[in-house]
Order: sequence, then C-alpha cells, then structure tokens
Amino acid sequence: MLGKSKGTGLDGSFVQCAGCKKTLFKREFEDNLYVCPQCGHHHRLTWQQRVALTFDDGSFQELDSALRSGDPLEFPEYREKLEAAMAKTGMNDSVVAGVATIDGAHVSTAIADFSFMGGSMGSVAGEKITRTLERAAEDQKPAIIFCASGGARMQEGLLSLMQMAKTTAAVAKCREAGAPYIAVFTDPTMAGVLASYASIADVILAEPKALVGFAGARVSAQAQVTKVPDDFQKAEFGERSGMLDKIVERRALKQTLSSLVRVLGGGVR
Amino acid sequence: MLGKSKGTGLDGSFVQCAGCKKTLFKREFEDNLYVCPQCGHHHRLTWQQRVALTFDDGSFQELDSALRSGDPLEFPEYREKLEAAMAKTGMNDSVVAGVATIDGAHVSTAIADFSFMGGSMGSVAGEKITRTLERAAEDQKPAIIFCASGGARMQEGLLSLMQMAKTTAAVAKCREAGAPYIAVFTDPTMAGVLASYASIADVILAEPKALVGFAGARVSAQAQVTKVPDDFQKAEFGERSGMLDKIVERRALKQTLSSLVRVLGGGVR
Amino acid sequence: MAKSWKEWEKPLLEIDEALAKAKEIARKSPPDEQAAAEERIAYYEQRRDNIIRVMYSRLGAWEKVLVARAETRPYALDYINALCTEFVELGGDRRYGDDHAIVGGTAFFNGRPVMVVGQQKGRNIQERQYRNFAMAKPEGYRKAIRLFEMADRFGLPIISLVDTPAADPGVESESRGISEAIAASILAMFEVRVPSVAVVIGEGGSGGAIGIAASNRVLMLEHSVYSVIPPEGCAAILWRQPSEGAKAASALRLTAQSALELGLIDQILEEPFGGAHRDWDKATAIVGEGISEALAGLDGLSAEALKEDRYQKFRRMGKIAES
Amino acid sequence: MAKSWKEWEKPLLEIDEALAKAKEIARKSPPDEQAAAEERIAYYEQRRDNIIRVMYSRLGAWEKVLVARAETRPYALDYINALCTEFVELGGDRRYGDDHAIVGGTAFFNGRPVMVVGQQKGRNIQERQYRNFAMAKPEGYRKAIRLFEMADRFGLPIISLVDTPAADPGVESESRGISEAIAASILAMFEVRVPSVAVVIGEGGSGGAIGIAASNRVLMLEHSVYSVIPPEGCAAILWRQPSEGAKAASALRLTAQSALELGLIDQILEEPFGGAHRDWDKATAIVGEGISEALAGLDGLSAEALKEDRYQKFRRMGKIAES
Ligand SMILES: [Zn+2]
Ligand SMILES: [Zn+2]
Repeated sequence: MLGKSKGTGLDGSFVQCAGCKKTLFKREFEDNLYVCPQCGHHHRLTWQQRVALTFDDGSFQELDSALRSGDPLEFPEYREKLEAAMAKTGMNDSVVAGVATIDGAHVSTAIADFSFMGGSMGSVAGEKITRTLERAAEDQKPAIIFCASGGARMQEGLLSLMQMAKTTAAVAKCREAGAPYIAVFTDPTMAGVLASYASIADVILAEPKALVGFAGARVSAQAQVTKVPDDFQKAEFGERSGMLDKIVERRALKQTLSSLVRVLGGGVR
Repeated sequence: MLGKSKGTGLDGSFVQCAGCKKTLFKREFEDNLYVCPQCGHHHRLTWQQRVALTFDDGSFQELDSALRSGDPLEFPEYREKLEAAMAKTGMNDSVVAGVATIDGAHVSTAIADFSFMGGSMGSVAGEKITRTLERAAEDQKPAIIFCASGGARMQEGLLSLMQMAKTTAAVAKCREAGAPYIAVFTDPTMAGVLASYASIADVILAEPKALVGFAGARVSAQAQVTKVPDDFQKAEFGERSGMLDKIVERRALKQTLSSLVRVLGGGVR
Repeated sequence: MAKSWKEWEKPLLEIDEALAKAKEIARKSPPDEQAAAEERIAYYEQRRDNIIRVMYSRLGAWEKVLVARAETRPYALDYINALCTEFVELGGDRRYGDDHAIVGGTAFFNGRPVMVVGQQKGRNIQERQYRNFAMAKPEGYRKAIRLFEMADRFGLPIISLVDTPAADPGVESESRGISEAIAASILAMFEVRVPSVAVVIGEGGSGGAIGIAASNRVLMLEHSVYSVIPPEGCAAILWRQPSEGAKAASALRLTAQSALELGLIDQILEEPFGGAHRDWDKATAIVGEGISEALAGLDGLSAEALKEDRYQKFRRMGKIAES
Repeated sequence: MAKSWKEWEKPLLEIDEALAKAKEIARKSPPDEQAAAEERIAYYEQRRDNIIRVMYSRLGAWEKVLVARAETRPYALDYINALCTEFVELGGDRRYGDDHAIVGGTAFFNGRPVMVVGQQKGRNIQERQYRNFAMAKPEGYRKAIRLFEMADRFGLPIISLVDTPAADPGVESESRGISEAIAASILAMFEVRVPSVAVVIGEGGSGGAIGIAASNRVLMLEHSVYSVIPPEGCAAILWRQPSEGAKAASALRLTAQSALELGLIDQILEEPFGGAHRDWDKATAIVGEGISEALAGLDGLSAEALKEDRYQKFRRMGKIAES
C-alpha cells in the first residue's frame, strides 16, 4: 500500500518509501502522485486516489455500491475476513464501479483496490466488472478498468472461478458492440484476474514494475528449472513478452488514457 | 522428382531411390505410391500422379488450362526457360487447377508441379490458385491445394509478389463463404508460396520430410548464429513448431483428406 | 482419512486380488470342485460389491479428488476413441508449437461432424511427461482457439473433455502468456456461433479447466471435481499446510454435487458401479449419451440464440447479497 | 555504375561541402567582401542544383535502390511524428514478444483518429540492431495484425509505412512461423472493414513489405523501390554474382515508375528536389498530402465496398496470355 506514515514529531509529515525505504516528505510524495521521487517506486493507490488522479474533478459517480458477498459456501473464516476488510477500507468489496469523464469524454470504469482482501475476485467483483463492461457495450462508450488483484477469491470456490468466464463473456459483448476496453495493470495483477478479463483488453497499459503474472512466483520457479529473469512477472517482463502495450509512468497515465479514449472512441463504423 | 530409371538390361524395370540411393524394383516402387520401401523417402510426384493417387478415378476435370505467361517484364532468358519447361513437362505453367471428387465428395483443387520451373508462382500460378479458391467459395465446397514450390517467380518481378496478396485475398473469400480449405505441403513448399495462401489454410497436412520454409536454408543460417536443428525446414520441424496440423504418410493421405472434406464440409451453419 | 488413492483404494484392491485368485483356482479345479469354486467367486464378488457400495456411497470431497485423479480412469482420448469415428487429430497453434497436454481434432460423433478438444493425461512416466500431466501451455490453449474458430467457421458442434490439474505454471508458459492464452480461449468459446458441450471427466482444475469449458452445456461425471484452486494449494495458503487438502477440499465444495447445487453446471452423469475407472465401456457410453442429449437440447437454436444462451448461462453465475 | 550510395552521392557531397565552406567564409567576411561571398554561394548553389538535376533526372533502377536505402531519408517514425498528433505507440503481439522492427499505434492524422503501422529502420549501429534493420520477425507481423484488427473494431483508417529490406529470415523467425505471420497479416488486411492506405517510403522488400501493404490504396515515393527479391539475391541466383545487383535491379523493374506502369500501385508521390532525404519537411508534407487524398477518395465507402475495392484491386494484378 501507501508508504507508511512515519511517526515523527511533524505528525505524519514524513512517509517511508516501500521501494527504497527512504524517508520522504509526505507533501512532496503526494504531489508526485505517490511515486517515490528517489527510486520511482509506484505505490499502490486506494480507489479514491486513483479516481482523483484519473478522472475529471467530481465526474466520478459510483454505481452498484450496494452489492456485497453472501458467503455462499460458508467458507471457514470468510465472513470474518469480509467484515474486517469492510471495516478497514470502508468498501463493500474489492472493486468499485461507476461512470466518469476523462477530459470530457464519458467512460464506464471499474477500479480494484488491493487493500480489500488483496483485490480478490469473487461474485461481487465479477459482477461489478461485468456490469462495467456491459455499460460500456450498451452505451458504446469506452471502458477503463484498473486491475489490482491477487486473483480469484478462494473463499467463494467455483463461484469465483466462474467469474473468469462471466467477465470474459462481458468483454465479448464489448467487442461485439465496438466499445473500446482499456485495462491498466497496477501492482499486482495476477492469476484469475490476469487470466480472464484483464489480458484481453484492446489496449493494456501498466504501471512500472507492477507485478503481473499467472502463478505465484514460487509455483513458477518450482515448476521449472529454467533460469528466471530478474524482472520475472514484472510489467517490464510482460512488455518484453508482448503481453501488454505500454508501460506508462503515473504522471503520463491520464494523458495516455485520454488520447486512447478519444481515438478509439472517435472512429467511424 | 521420381527416382531415376536405371539403365539396366531389364529396360527400366529398376529405379534408384533419391533418398537412400538404393536400387528398387520399379513395379514395387510404384505400387508403394513412389515411396521408397527401404527408407520411406516420399518422392516428388507429377501432377498426374498426384491426381491419380488422390481423387476418384476419372473424376478430375482440368480447368483454366489455357492460361500462360506473357513475359511481362521481358526478363532475361525467361521466355526460353518457359518454353523449355513447357516442352519438358507438357504443362503450360507450374500449377494445374480443376475440380474432382474424393470418395464422392466434390472439391475444387489445384496441384503444383515442381518440375515446371521449380513450381514457382508467377501471374499464371497465382491466377489458378485464386480461381481454385474462388470456385470453392462460390460453390461452397472444400478446396484442396497441393503445394510444391520454391517460391515466387523472380522473372515476373513485382507481379509475382502481388500474387501473394491476390491468393491470400482469395483465402479470405473462402473464409467468408465458409468453404473449407485444406493445404498439403509436399516437397518443397517455400518462400512466397508458404508466406501466402499455403500457411493460412484451415487444415494443413504435410508429407514426411517435405522441405517447408521461408528463406533458403543458407540465408537463414547466415542470418543467425543460433544452432540449427537437424530437421530445420523439414515438415517435422514445422509440425513441432505448430505450423501445420499433421504429417501424413502418402498411403494415408487420401483417407485423411476424405475424412476432413466430409467433416468440414458437413457442418451446419 | 485416506491421504492417497492407493491407501484409500486398498481394501478394494485386496478383494480384487482375492477374487482373481479364486478365479484362477476355479480354472484349475477338477469338475467335481467347480461348484465350490464358483461359490467362492460369488462370495468374493458380493463382498467386493458391498465394499464398493460402502466406499462410494459416502465419498467425501477429498475422496472425490482421489477418484477424479485416479490413474485408471478413462482419459480424454479414451472417450474420443470410444465415441467418435474418423477422428483426425489436428495440431499446432500456428505460433510457436504443438502442445500435447491438449488434443483436438475433427471427427464424427453419432455420425455427426464435430470438433473435439480435450485435456489428455498420461498413464506412465513417459506419457505423463509427453502430456505434461495435462497441464497445458499457452500453445495448447492457442491450438484450442484455432480449433474453436474452425468449428465456428464450418458449423461443427464443439465437445470439450476437461481433465487437468491446472494450466502449466512454469516460467516459459508465463513468458509466452499463459494468462492471455486462457482468457483468449474463454473469449473464443463465447464468440463461436455453434453449440458447445463440456464434460468434466476427471479434474476440473481452475483457470486451466475453464479455458476450454465455457460451453452451452457443462456436464460433470459423478466423481469428478471442479475447483478454483487445488485443495492442497488452498490449504497451503490458508493453513500453511498442504497436507490439509482434505479440509480444503471440503471447504471449497469442489464436487459435482456442489457445482450442481450452486447452479454452475447443468447435469451430473452417474458413473458405472464403482466409478468410471472400473468399467470404461459403460463410462464412455454414459458420457456419449450425456453429450448426445446435451447437443440435442441445443439443436435448432440459431447462432445468435446459442451465443445468448451461453452468455446468459454464465452471466447468472455468482451469489450476491445487496446491502 | 556506382556500387554504393557513398560512391554515387560523392559529387553531391563534395559540392555540399564546398557550399558549406563558402557560407562559413561569408559569415566571417568583412562587409565589403559580402557581395563576392554571396556570389560564390550562389554559384555553388547553382552548381549543386545542376548536379542534383543531372543525377536525379536519370536515376537508373540501381540508383533508385541506393536512394531508397539512403540512411539520411526520413524513416517511418519521422513521418509519424511529423504528420500525427497524440501518437500512442502500442506494442506486443500477445503471444511472444514485441518487435521493434515494426512500430504502430493510434494517433490523430489531420485531426482524424487513425491506426498507423510502419517498418522502422535505425540510424546508427545501436538503433539498427534494436530495429533489426527493419526486418520484422513473426511477432512484428502479429503485432500488426492485432493493430489492424483493433482498427477494424473501432473504425480507424489504417496507414502503413513500408520500409524494409525483407522479413527476418533467421532460424528463430522460421521456428515461430514467419511465413504464417506474413500470410496472416495480409489476410487480416483483406478482412478489415476500414479504409487502408500504404506508402512505400523507402524499400519495399518482398514478402516483408506486402505483409503490411495489402491496402485499398498503395502509394510509392518517387525514389522508393518495391521488389519480389532484393536485386543482389536475384543476381546471386541467376548469375551466381551478388555484385550484378544493378543488372538485376533493372531486370526486376523495381522502381515506382515500373510499378505504376504494371498497374500495381495507385500513385507516385513526387519527392522534393534532390530526394526526400534532402528536405524532410517537404517530404513528410508530400506524404501527408498523399495519404489525405487517398483517404478522401475512400470516404463514404461502406465496409463491404471497402473490402470489395481491396479484393478487386489485387484480384486484377497479374499479366496473363491465353494460348
Ligand atoms: Zn523510493
Ligand atoms: Zn530410399
């Protein structure tokens, strides 16, 4: 998450970078969009921060906020974990969906927040992603989805796995409707999310050094004796492997999204 | 080409295998579909032999046989080479097109014959391939094309290059019409032919050890220091690389083609 | 609770052995001892059936996992060979390679042209390596996509046979985009305009399984399993003990029965007495019938209706409360 | 006959140098010598223009090859940067890698959203290696396909900038299916429902070029070339002497003028005086205008009409006699 506030005499005016561990001025850190001015580490954002950095002021309208999980399997400790996550984040689940404008252009959007149970996808996250893509398809406007997830949510078992199919089906709807779909891989974008709606966006952007992969790094390494590249499962590795379009620094992200939204949404069919 | 007749007292009753160089009984060799019983070498076939081995007896009807090249660039020695090839093969160009039946099923077909200027594709070959695919599209029947070519025909310059686009466009027509297109890579299937209509067939079969590649082996080796696999640019290499569906021995080819024609041509749309 | 298939199946194997011996004795016995020998055989057969009845009537989630993974079960190619004629295996992704963990091709099923795709396990060490334990790499899913698109082009119903522990998680798979390949394969399954039926015949292992199972109808064999994560992996994450697989299996509700209750599959195909592995002929026939009926139920639907059926089917999946 | 660009361009470079010196002298001359200095400059400029006129008025096929390959010519990205705004470069084939020999992305061209794809050469050793001499590998064509399909999905006209000696002929390219990639790229270009314009800005090298040039309109810069085989390769095959490239170039008729005569391209874009490399601003403006006009000519055509236009255009290509 964010660089931790460091208890100093200046009551929270310093934070520590999660990358280089250096102490930073909080104000400077925030002005730099939560990117470490020393090492460039892109810190994870809450969904509210992401909205503020991406969309026109006040344009974001949340939708589907009432959806919450029903613990369908009565999975051990799931209810407790959900309640703790809700209390901690003030969210009902790991994804927030809505509509907004970016440089005046209307988009349907969803933002995953890693701080809610590792951004994991269960029935609720899957439903919100699906509705986000359906809204884009219906209104023929671009969808922008910010990914941040450890993968499918174990605690909803096969229901979570089926969210992979459901969200992918919604991507098919977008394609059929000619609605552009842009995914942004933020740290981390993994497993069941990566292996479904995330990887088949029309355009995929990623934040620098975001973790992007299918299997836990431990599993991958165990599975093979192959030498593992230094940046294995980083956005840079994904870019080199042809799996995404472009790594974009946070400061350039809004402008890039804005261009894409206007170009992809501006064609003649 | 075929194993050479060996001048013996038995007037041509022996041939020499082009693979293992062993002397074979001509009768046995022919009964074995021109495959060496010793080493399995699949000898090149004339188009007439291919027709005889593939289609129902007497079902092949040649079309477009009058097309011939006009030496549009007045390329040095081209006219002489064409005339020599015609005299040698009795063909007007490197591809013979027509319609036939296989186990009773109607197909549009083209057969390239390497003995005519190395099976090279100029305006005439390109036109015949295009018409073969157009006939398949129009009549909604499967197309079967036997490839055997060193590539585009240099002596027609850019006109030959454009045959790559033209024949590929015809494949697009087939796809749009829902007509199945099966290619058979025979020895050799190279360069401009491989990089156009040949590689994008719905199903690609190949004869064992057929040479299949983009660049002359010399060029490829020069271009990189990578270790070259032993079967580089052989059908087996292509199969391992995922570029074709199946290597089929000549004795099983008709049955495989027949199954494919009936399955792919028998769906409900 | 049995840890392994071997341990769990032991009583049954013992009685099988005793039965085989009894039969051997009967074969060698003089005519006047035949009646007694036959009696002994009948006794063992009855005992065996009793044991089977007991074992299989109370299969827990973990035992289902063991049965689903049993090496004696029919695998994808066994079903294909039993149910299809003129199977022409097609290979290659036209990009990088041919993956032997996924097999596929055209065939006639009940005389009807179809496209079959299945995950294929191996029965011995060589085969298992050749098949990579049915863990497909990107090129496997890309081959599947190619076949799905071909089926779409020529109006062939698609039959998927699902049997994989998971997609291949190795470094090479990662570098060639295993995630993209799975997602694209699911996408292709939603885009085809032909009917599709998937049967989970053994292990339905998470993303690796759904990659070829986004079908109009999804059937599961009675003792097959379908899970978002291997139970051992779940246990390792939750309780830091892969050995707690049984506990995780039960928590994950990975049985066919749970999947049906949750509305995630259409039908359970009852296995022969003692499981598919004890009677391949019956097992393949049952699967054949299941596919037949499922396809019959889709007959006459237009391309658009088939797509919409598939969309709505998966669209409904999920359990949500509103606050 | 000049063997190389350097040798051929030598007289021009000498006069350029003399001219530069004259200007330097003028800069340093006292006011009363200015008139003489200016006169000298004018003299050299006139001489230079005469030389250019002589050299460029009788460019043989081989000299065209030299000019088309000149390292001082604007390359694809130079045109993109000059002609487009908000270019967002998109990368990756979603299969294996990202190929820097082909660049592409979305942009606004004359304020209109477009997709641009081009083969990109490098200007120094590092760049040339990074760009692999603009010889694309399979992943380059597969990236192009992805962008073509995206353009199709969103109704963006496709602009191709062709400038490659050939597709990459290496062992790795072969193993990942360079032939398939080229063919599939051509196929994709025929399947898109949007207008497409290709401009050969330098070398149109055989399959490598046509892989991104199966467009509704194909334009060639005046001194660019387009050939089924590099002239050196042709000479090596026909006369076993790569050095006979000039002879082969002439036999192959690889100039823009021949291509137009043979009905294989739509238009020649006249280059600035002395060639595109002597005036990038004018060169890029000319190419921009050419593209603009070509796109304008396709405006209002329906998706079907655009596809049919493309089909018929290439369908006609070929010279055939009937016996
Ligand atoms: Zn830092
Ligand atoms: Zn031999």
